Amino acid sequence: MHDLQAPLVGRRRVARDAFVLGFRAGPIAREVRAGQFVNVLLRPGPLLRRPFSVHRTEGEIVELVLRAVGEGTGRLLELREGDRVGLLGPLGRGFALDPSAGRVTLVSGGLGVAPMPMAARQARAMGLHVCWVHGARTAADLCSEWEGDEICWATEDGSRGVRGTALEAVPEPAGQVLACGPLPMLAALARRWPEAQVAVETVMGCGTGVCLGCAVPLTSGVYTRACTEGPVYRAGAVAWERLPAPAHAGWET
Amino acid sequence: MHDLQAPLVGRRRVARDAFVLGFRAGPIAREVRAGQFVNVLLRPGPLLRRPFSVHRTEGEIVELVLRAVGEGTGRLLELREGDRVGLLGPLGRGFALDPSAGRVTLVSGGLGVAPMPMAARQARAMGLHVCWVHGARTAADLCSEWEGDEICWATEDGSRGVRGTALEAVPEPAGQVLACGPLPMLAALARRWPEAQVAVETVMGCGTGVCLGCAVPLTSGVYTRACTEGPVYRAGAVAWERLPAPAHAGWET
Amino acid sequence: MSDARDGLTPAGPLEVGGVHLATPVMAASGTFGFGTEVPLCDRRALGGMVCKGIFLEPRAGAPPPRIVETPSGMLNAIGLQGPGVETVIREYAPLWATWPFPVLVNLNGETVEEYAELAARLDGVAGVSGLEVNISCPNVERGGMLFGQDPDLAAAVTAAVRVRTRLPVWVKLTPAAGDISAVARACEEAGADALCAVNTFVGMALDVRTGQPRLGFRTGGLSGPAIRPLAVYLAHRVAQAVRIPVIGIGGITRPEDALEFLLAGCRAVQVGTATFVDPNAIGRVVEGLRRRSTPDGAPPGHRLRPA
Amino acid sequence: MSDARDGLTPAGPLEVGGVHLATPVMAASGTFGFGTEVPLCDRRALGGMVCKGIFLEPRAGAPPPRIVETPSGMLNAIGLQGPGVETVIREYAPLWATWPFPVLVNLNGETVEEYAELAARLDGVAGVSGLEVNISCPNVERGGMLFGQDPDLAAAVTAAVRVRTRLPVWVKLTPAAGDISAVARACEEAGADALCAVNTFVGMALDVRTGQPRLGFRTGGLSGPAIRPLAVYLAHRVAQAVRIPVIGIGGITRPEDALEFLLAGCRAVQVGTATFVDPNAIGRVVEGLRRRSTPDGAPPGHRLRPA
Ligand SMILES: Cc1cc2nc3c(=O)[nH]c(=O)nc-3n(C[C@H](O)[C@H](O)[C@H](O)COP(=O)(O)OP(=O)(O)OC[C@H]3O[C@@H](n4cnc5c(N)ncnc54)[C@H](O)[C@@H]3O)c2cc1C
Ligand SMILES: Cc1cc2nc3c(=O)[nH]c(=O)nc-3n(C[C@H](O)[C@H](O)[C@H](O)COP(=O)(O)OP(=O)(O)OC[C@H]3O[C@@H](n4cnc5c(N)ncnc54)[C@H](O)[C@@H]3O)c2cc1C
Ligand SMILES: Cc1cc2nc3c(=O)[nH]c(=O)nc-3n(C[C@H](O)[C@H](O)[C@H](O)COP(=O)(O)O)c2cc1C
Ligand SMILES: Cc1cc2nc3c(=O)[nH]c(=O)nc-3n(C[C@H](O)[C@H](O)[C@H](O)COP(=O)(O)O)c2cc1C
Ligand code: FES
Ligand code: FES
Repeated sequence: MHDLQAPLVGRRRVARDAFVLGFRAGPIAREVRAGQFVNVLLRPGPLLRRPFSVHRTEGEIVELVLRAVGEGTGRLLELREGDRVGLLGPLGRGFALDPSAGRVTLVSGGLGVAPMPMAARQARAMGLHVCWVHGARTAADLCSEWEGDEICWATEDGSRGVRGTALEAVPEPAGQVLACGPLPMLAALARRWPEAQVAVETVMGCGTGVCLGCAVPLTSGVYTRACTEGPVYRAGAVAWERLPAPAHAGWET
Repeated sequence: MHDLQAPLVGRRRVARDAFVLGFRAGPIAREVRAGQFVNVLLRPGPLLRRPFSVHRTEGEIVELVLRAVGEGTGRLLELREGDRVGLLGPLGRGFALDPSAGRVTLVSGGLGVAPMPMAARQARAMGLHVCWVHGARTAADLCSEWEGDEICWATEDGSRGVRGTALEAVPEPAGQVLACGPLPMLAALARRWPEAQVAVETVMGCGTGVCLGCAVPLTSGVYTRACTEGPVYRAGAVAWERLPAPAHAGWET
Repeated sequence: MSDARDGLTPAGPLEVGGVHLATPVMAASGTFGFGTEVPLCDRRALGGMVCKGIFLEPRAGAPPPRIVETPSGMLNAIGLQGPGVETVIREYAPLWATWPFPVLVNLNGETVEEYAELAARLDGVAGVSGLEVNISCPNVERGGMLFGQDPDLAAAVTAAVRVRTRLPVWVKLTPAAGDISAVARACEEAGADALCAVNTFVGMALDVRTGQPRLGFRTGGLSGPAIRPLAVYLAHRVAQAVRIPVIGIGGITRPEDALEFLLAGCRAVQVGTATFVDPNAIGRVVEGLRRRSTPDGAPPGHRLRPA
Repeated sequence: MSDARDGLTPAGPLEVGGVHLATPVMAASGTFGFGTEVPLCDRRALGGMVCKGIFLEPRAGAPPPRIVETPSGMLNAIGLQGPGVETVIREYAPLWATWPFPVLVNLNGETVEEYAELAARLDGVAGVSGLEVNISCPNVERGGMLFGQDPDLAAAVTAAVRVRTRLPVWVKLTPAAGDISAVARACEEAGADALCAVNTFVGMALDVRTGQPRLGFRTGGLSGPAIRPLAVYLAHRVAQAVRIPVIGIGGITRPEDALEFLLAGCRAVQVGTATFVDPNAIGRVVEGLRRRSTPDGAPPGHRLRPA
């Protein structure tokens, strides 16, 4: 775990309102595994850090993908090159890839693309065949970048690829399934592939395991910490009906 | 009174750690009189606005002079050209110049230079002879700009001009005296020239007269509002021993 | 008078505790002077205002410094500086009588009798639409918050005011009460028409370079966004405890902050500190509530499900 | 044991309420887990730590969402999720016994007897340097804060714990007490060795799009910089009310915040929420206190002059 002041070194648009930000943070870039996250400190900015999956790494650079939904993400997208943020990470447990699976399917809804490029690269480095299935509302909301051997698109309005959710576009046999996206998508995915690995989002206080704020309820009845035991879980282990989407901070967010 | 979003359009250093910032705010620039102030809103930034005397105007531009002493002034000096702040003003009652005085002496200690360039210009426009006496700790702390007919410097270490305070450097007869600077200097000045007009600083809540936070005690026993009845007072009217310097927010400020 | 929890308040006119408000958003006492000071406020948005707290006699107020900024908040110890009731009757009430929104007078006393006397003096004065009984000021040596911490004392003040006036009587509560629900019920039983929740929270800040308090009065009252979650909770508790309407106060800056109090069971709200930052804060809050209203005039949220 | 108000505490080692602290800055309960989680904290700076609150039996905690950010603060409703006392004795205490700073266990119960039983179980356990009796948790259905609002109940819990252990007994107070000085004196008389002031303030936040509480437990406890001026005031009142040492808690982030509590009469402080933002917050606070110490080891301020 590192706590660094990392300068913004690049920014590009990858979907409607969605941007990839690159920060120079060598020690984190070198250690991070797919599915892990960093906790971002903004000053001036909101009191608490904001968690983001690591999207890609490029040498010393850690990339995050995000959209403005509130104060923290809004401020992140206002940063100018050279501005520094605090990056704490890598945090959490990432995806566990099974080299014997032969084939891995990445299922991402909307900004659930976040952890996928790293997952795709790690899987290919292990010799796995990577099929990436990516869904969003419309073609303009789809992420314009992808990695892997195959890509399948899905849009709610059918403006690109299959009409429907990413889930409905997954070609069988899926092999090992890794997923990230809105809670309803993950809950549905859990019914189809209980063995899938899913990255979940919760509100976080600390990101380091001390506050117990990031509780994810399991079917076994206990709560686990998304920042420590997660954010990647076996889909079938999560008690989805007891995992609320984070409540809204206001109208504007 | 106007409430504007004003972009930063210029910045220059005028003494050690002291900078003049120019904001485009035509309606305020046109109305403001010497000794009046604006209340500055920073977002992101501290909750309350921060009051600053108007230093000079240049066409549409309102200039302020300041040094970083805390969060608000620190953020102001971090602004880049084009960044906007909220400017509320002009506020308060400025200096009342007496055209029959013949001669006016401006006495400024440290950042007490703030209201003086406007005062010098207004006085000269009325045909008054303007002598500006400016003191600071060392030569490097003296403001490098001045206006008027005559200038006298004073430094505590004698590195430029008279060794001592601005007060000790005032050539007699002083005529009408306008002053701004540290409280002890103003209190001493009040003993010598009770009729002098002094601009005082207090902590402010609103700047518009509603909170009663900016109380200045008068010798008559009442409190008046620096933002409304002030910030310019007759020196002899202020109960200096009951006017505390604003307390410190922390070590760093 | 409809129950605060029966439905949500639209941004339009409404009647609360005997006072006809132009909108549900009012200016809080001590943050809007006597209504003559803030030229930039959109007065069509103003539901009503409560003037700065007054006593029978003029008061000098507390020694400076009177304000200290804290994280997302401010401490104030103004000490109820102000003119006495006679000046209010003579100079301000005639003005208020010509204004399109109601003005309530914030009453303060060191004894029960002083509150009662104030109420009597203001009864029937044109321009005064109601009384807000301040039993919650933390910045005076005697009276103030002490009355608001004890249900019996709170009831005594309320009852004494009630019998001396035909004006609507609102009582402003303090968060320092050990059991704010009990104080609220006591005021309701003593005849209050509405309750205002809440006044400021007592706090202190020290100057680490001198070791002395940063306020002239040593302690002060905390207001601003910092207290909002605490105020929402207390206003909600009060709304659950009584049948008379509750006016929510504490840290409201944005339209959604106002709605939070309305959803918590309040019938109207007051905006204080936000006006210091933005003289038209109330205009913007009302504008936001209007823009977000559903076609039937009710804001877009649902009522808070009882626990 | 020296009186908190006799002089200022340097950044070095000291004894507080029977516990030998390495520095005056400790980690607050619930914000440092069991001491094994935050690798980046400079452990030489750590005066000591209080572990997450425990009950006799393991507890699942409150339903999510458990955290909501508010202006300069956060509401939490964790609901005291944690292992029971047996796990603490078996798994953590042996580790703590090897650490260079003292660890106190934060005790919680739904009845007086549960607190007493916990105290008895921990008595004599190597690695446990003291007990912090939590009569101030706002996030449990039974017990918690209820004990801390009433002087008699607070004294009952304190006395019951006191007779069952030879360990130092600290009692953690709630700001929800109507009269915190009375509760403080009751705990002192019942045998507490030190008092911790304060725990979180009860608050609530609503989701304006659903109208429902943003926390799974509906209400939560407010912590962080927003509460600092309120906590300084309450810690000061407690320090004036008792002779035993007071440990100040609430919103400490910077070295000068810690000094503010020390100047207000506290003998040591605890840092909570700041650790979430900066895992080495305590290291930085201690470093700042050290750098600013005057040559005789006392911080640069003066003691707060009595009112
Ligand atoms: C492990 C993890 C990885 C994440 N990765 C990404 C990512 O790669 N890209 C991305 O855009 N977002 C990601 N998120 C979500 C991101 O953290 C939130 O969108 C962000 O914290 C919102 O901050 P804000 O200040 O802009 O919004 P706020 O004003 O705080 O809130 C705006 C909205 O976001 C919700 N929200 C707040 N905190 C969280 C949170 N921790 N998780 C989810 N929703 C939240 C609020 O409830 C509200 O509805 C991730 C979250 C977690 C826990
Ligand atoms: C009418 C008026 C005109 C002023 N004109 C100027 C000017 O032209 N140039 C300039 O540099 N400063 C001026 N000041 C002072 C300026 O407002 C403060 O320095 C500023 O508010 C500090 O803000 P901060 O956030 O940087 O500091 P904070 O962190 O708020 O405080 C830092 C220090 O400044 C003190 N301080 C805070 N508010 C004020 C205040 N309103 N007045 C005086 N001290 C304060 C604090 O007590 C503390 O010691 C003026 C003040 C007033 C009332
Ligand atoms: C400077 C100041 C002066 C105040 N004066 C009064 C007063 O005279 N009477 C009163 O009942 N409340 C007074 N209050 C309390 C406010 O009316 C309000 O209850 C409180 O500030 C919380 O609301 P806010 O967070 O929106 O400011 C004052 C508050 C401030 C900040
Ligand atoms: C997430 C969280 C969990 C907490 N858990 C406990 C606890 O188990 N026992 C306890 O006595 N206090 C608990 N507290 C209160 C803190 O110890 C502390 O009193 C409070 O947070 C105020 O300090 P701060 O502003 O520095 O955070 C908790 C606080 C937070 C934020
Ligand atoms: S975010 Fe604090 S324990 Fe997970
Ligand atoms: S600053 Fe509010 S009255 Fe002067």
